[in-house]
Amino acid sequence: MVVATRVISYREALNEAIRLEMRRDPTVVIMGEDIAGGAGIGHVENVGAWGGVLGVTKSLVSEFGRQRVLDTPISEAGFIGAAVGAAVTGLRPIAELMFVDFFGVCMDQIFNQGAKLRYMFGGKAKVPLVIRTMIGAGFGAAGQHSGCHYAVFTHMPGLKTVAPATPYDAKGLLIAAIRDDDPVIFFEHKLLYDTTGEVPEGEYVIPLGKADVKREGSDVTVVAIARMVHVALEAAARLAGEGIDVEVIDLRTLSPLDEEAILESLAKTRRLVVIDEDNPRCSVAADIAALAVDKGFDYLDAPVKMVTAPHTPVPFSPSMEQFYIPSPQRVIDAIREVV
Amino acid sequence: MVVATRVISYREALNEAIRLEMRRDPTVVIMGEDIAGGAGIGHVENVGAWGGVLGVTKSLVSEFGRQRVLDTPISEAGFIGAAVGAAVTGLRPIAELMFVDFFGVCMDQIFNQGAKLRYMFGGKAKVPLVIRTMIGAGFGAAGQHSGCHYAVFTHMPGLKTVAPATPYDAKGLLIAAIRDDDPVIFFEHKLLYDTTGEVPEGEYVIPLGKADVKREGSDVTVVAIARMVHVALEAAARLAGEGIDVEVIDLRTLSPLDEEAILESLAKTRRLVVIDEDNPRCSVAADIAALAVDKGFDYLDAPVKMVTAPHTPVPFSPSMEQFYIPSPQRVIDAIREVV
Amino acid sequence: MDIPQEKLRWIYERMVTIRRFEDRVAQEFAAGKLPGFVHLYAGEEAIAVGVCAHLTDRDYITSTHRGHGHCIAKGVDVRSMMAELFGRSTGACKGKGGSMHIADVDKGMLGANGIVGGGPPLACGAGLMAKVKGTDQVAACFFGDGAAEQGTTHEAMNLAAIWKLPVVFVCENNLYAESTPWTYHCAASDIASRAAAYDMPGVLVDGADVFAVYEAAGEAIARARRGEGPSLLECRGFRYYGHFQGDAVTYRTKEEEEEYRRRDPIERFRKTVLSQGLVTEDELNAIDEAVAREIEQAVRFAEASPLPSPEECLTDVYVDYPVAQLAFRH
Amino acid sequence: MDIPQEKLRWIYERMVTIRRFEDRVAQEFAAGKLPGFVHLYAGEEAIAVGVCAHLTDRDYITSTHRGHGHCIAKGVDVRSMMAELFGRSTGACKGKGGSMHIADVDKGMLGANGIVGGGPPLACGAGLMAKVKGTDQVAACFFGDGAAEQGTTHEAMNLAAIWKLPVVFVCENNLYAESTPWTYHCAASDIASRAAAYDMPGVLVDGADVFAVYEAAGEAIARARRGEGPSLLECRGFRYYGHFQGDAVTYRTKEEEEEYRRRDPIERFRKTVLSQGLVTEDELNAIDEAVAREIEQAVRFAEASPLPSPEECLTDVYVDYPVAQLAFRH
Ligand SMILES: Cc1ncc(C[n+]2csc(CCOP(=O)(O)OP(=O)(O)O)c2C)c(N)n1
Ligand SMILES: Cc1ncc(C[n+]2csc(CCOP(=O)(O)OP(=O)(O)O)c2C)c(N)n1
Ligand SMILES: [Mg+2]
Ligand SMILES: [Mg+2]
Repeated sequence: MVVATRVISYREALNEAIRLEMRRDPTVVIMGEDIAGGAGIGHVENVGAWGGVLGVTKSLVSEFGRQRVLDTPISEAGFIGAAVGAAVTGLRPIAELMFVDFFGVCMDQIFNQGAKLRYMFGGKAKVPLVIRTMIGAGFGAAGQHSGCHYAVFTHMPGLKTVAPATPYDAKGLLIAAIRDDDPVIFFEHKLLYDTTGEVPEGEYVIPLGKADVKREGSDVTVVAIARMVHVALEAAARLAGEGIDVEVIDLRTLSPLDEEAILESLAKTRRLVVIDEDNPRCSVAADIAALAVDKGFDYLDAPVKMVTAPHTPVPFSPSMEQFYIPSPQRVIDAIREVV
Repeated sequence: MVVATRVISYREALNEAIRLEMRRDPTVVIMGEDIAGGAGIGHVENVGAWGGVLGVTKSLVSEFGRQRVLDTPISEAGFIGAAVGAAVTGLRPIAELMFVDFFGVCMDQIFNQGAKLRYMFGGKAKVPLVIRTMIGAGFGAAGQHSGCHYAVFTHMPGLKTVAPATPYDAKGLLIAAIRDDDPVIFFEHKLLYDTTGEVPEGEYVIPLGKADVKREGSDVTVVAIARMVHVALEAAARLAGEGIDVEVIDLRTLSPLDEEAILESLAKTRRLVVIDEDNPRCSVAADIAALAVDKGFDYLDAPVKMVTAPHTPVPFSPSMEQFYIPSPQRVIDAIREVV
Repeated sequence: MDIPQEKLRWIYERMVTIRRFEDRVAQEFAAGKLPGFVHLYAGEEAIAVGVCAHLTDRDYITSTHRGHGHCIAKGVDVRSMMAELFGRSTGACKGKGGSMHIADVDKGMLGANGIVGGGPPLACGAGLMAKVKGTDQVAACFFGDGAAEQGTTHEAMNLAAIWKLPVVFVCENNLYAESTPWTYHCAASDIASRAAAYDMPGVLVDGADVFAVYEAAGEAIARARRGEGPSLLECRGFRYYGHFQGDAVTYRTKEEEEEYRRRDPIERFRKTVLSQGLVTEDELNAIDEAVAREIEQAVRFAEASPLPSPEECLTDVYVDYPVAQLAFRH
Repeated sequence: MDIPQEKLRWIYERMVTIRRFEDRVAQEFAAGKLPGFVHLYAGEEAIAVGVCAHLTDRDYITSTHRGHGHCIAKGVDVRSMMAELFGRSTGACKGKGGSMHIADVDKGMLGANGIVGGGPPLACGAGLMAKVKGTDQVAACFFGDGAAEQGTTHEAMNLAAIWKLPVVFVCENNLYAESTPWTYHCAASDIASRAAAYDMPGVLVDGADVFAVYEAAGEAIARARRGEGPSLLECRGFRYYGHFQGDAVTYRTKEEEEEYRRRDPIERFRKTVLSQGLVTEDELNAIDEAVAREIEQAVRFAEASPLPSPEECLTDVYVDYPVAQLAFRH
């Protein structure tokens, strides 16, 4: 089968995923602050004013109306809890938590209500909910708008966590997340919205829980998440010139974890470096290293290196912020230590 | 110097720590739901009605009065945020988050305000705040009252995290936490309150960031947290009969981490098992395993095993709850796999 | 009062079921047969029953840590409830939830809730579902006076108001949040008038008078069904037991508790219907007996039911997830 | 009006400083010289200045993402502010905070805040400190109309009310939360009357009239200083710029924005004091010039200041922590 593809942005890919699913299933609704924008204002009522703070949900309101594209007050606990309640009773809501850094005002509704509800009810309910949220540093957005924090959600039983690195993955994974019957936290990296790539036109699903080998290699396995996939690829490209052959695995889904893909690659390369833009303690990076030293110990010929953000908040000034974010050079240094 | 000690409970040790510090420093105040109890009710106004849900703060109000022992409404974000604000402006508040499972309603005030404030202000402020909170399963308290979640706080830059296992440590660490100029999250395991031990009468400080070897051994290092220290000790005692000599390290402080103590022990035993009652993904257990495979790789003669709770909420029924909690038997099985 | 006879019997039967259920739970708990802890609803029967009298299985309720009464009023099977409290696999939640999480989505009962203030946003969600689907379903949200100070409660009321959701907020003001009197924790002189902050009707009713609750709830629910948006009821009542079983209740005086007894909702109901000849004493007594039997059977059912197998801990976390990753790391 | 001349000059000087600061920031931002994003306060000067006119350095304020105006009104040095926006090591926060976190605890400015609704609990804490220490310090808490829907705001108002804390809640209702009009996100017909829910005085004032704000804030702050507890002011105003710089502001009409200009707080102040002969035009013009110089110098200072060294990323996290553990894992 020939599938038409074209080059579009990560932002457009996400928009398309939501649009297609809202067309397909009338129970899909989307809510968040200014996701349409201008609610109640005559001249923008049908077209929206913003389409989300970074334009991801642009023009959805003109197709689906205010009944299914819901602007919310600044009440994250209120509306994300409402999304949970709607999910249990028959809708498939997509809620937008504008920046993941705001999770602290609504975490109870996410991890104690949404995530545990099915379990506490003895399996007699399901919560088909997607929470889209923005992660990442590099925007000069400082300490309360630049975190990743996906470790916190990955830690929590009952949630699935997804962090796409490319437009293609973004679309296929978001469609999968919307169709999934469990609550999924979907992390979009703010520096990726403008990146572009080939994306098929229609619907397609990338199954949750499957990592993707973004580059094959034989000397060292680099496991990366979201924007760090591109940092890993750049490091790999640079090292290729020196004859170091790097395999780059894009996790894509953090929970569940594609343990097999990691261990398989490790069996081949016998060396592991993990890149994670999140803070280091109790991180996904640490989690992958732990997997390696537990189930992959016999493969390991060298220490596992974790290239992460430091144990600090995200600083504002670009000079410090660039230092904060794992760089290709730091990945290269880490790889050199183990090969 | 001879220090008078007597056998008291973990609960009493905590009460004593707070009492001594409140006597010593008039800026220490304590607040939380029903930590005195009966606020505004004539016949209990001066004596309190509850002294906290499990009696830890009993009778503090009769010594220090309602001005310094503050019952709060059920507004955790409100009063924990107030504790942060009071800490920045000159008090040393102790706030009680009754169960750690409630963190989702007030996490923003903890991690975005309290923890990051000093950093975002360029180091020109400090937040001498202690948040005491209850952790742990084994009480039949089910899915929203039995978690540990210290991984989430350990992950967060700006916070220190402490989890004592004995009455002696509880008192010395709580005094240290109250005197500390950084925000400290202090985790008390609900099944430990009635445990007893030798505790000196006066003030003493156990420095934050120092682990404690609770049992010396040469064959395998077991790193444990809070109540799991006792589980580790029981496993160690049982294995001693079989000639397996287990070293048990009680982390006591999770952030900062006593990396040296762990690596030193590992250099000796060359084997590591971590016991952690928290959920497994992105856990402190994984974090320790990651430390081992990074900085301790050359010492390791075997895979690192993590004995944790499963990736599930805490079930209610005792049959399942006992299965959920890491048991001495599971620790023994893990140790057997690596020695 | 224009309440049909059948409804009156239903009201009585539900109230007595709650009372007997809770008294029996207190007894079983004291005997050490129940794990964990329980918060009992005895004394507040008129609130849950007066509200749920207007709801069908297609309507939803959200509840609190003190949820047994709401469950029973919403028609959850008491055998499955008792079995849940005993931690048995035949429980409403297969023994996974316990007292604070009993639920039955098919009956429209969206779970007791261990988090104070956890329910109000969920109720908005059920209301939103009804609105998006264009049904006339309604969600009633029970919450305590203590929960009135939780930010989620305010957010939910505002959200329901601006979206005109079919939600009825029912504040069960039983005068205390744990050992803290509501007059301390609440700045307002009543909770009902907080409705004004969200431009919705707010009504204060006697929560020990099922007729008063029935009437006020009837209006609020009808309004919600008509698509006119949310309302707030404050039902002022009391709980007979302590905050949880084991609470020595040192914060209340004997006189205060005696005053509660004088206002007992079940006794008042009996007096009213008997004095007005609406139901006969024989009928009421027959209900009493039937309820007593039902509760007895529920306990027997629970006791005879097996504990869940330990490995059941690992199921029902997700609809779909790799099984190996649910188990222990090790 | 019985405002001393000196205070009048201070008010004008602060308002003009805010306006010029923000206009200049807009310009520098457009020129691509500022990292991140900025939310400008121009148009709302009368609120911050009218409130802070009653405060000393020992009093505290909490602020919002739109915090430059609050900083200036509270006396934070504009050079350190501008340097912070430029991300320089001479900035108020050594370049670590940026626009949304400018702070100066010595001046009683507890930080701009990136979290909507983040400030109100902090203000309660400052008030609690004053109460416990028995001082007459006061905390003023600025928050937007959007923040009025955040649960923390309600929790803080209730807490301040029951503890009788010396806190003044100042809602800056600039009609929009991002692109959402307050008439959509707020169920009430005004925010001031929500004060009733917490049994505190609530006053609605024209936020573009610094005299009105000054008077209402004066009463509320005096009340707080007397130990009589919190108040709520709703100051209805507008912002001239978009939500953040770059916002195309498609949600507002030209007419609406023209109406703002007609109500300009600085122009109105000038007219009033000149027509009443309270301050001379020469004096005002001298202030204008001094401010222009100060802002120019602030920009020069910022531009001449060095960027922080990258490793500065690792300092100021804790008072005391093992340095090696702050760095990267690797
Ligand atoms: C977020 C949260 N904070 C605190 C608690 C502990 N807690 C359980 S019930 C309760 C009192 C609730 O009071 P109220 O809402 O009046 O309900 P009542 O118990 O009187 O029915 C408290 C503080 C909790 N479960 N959740
Ligand atoms: C908890 C949280 N939610 C959402 C945001 C994103 N956000 C920043 S400003 C803003 C609008 C705030 O509106 P308002 O309180 O009226 O203040 P204004 O911008 O009008 O001054 C929003 C939604 C945030 N920073 N924090
Ligand atoms: Mg109550
Ligand atoms: Mg606004």
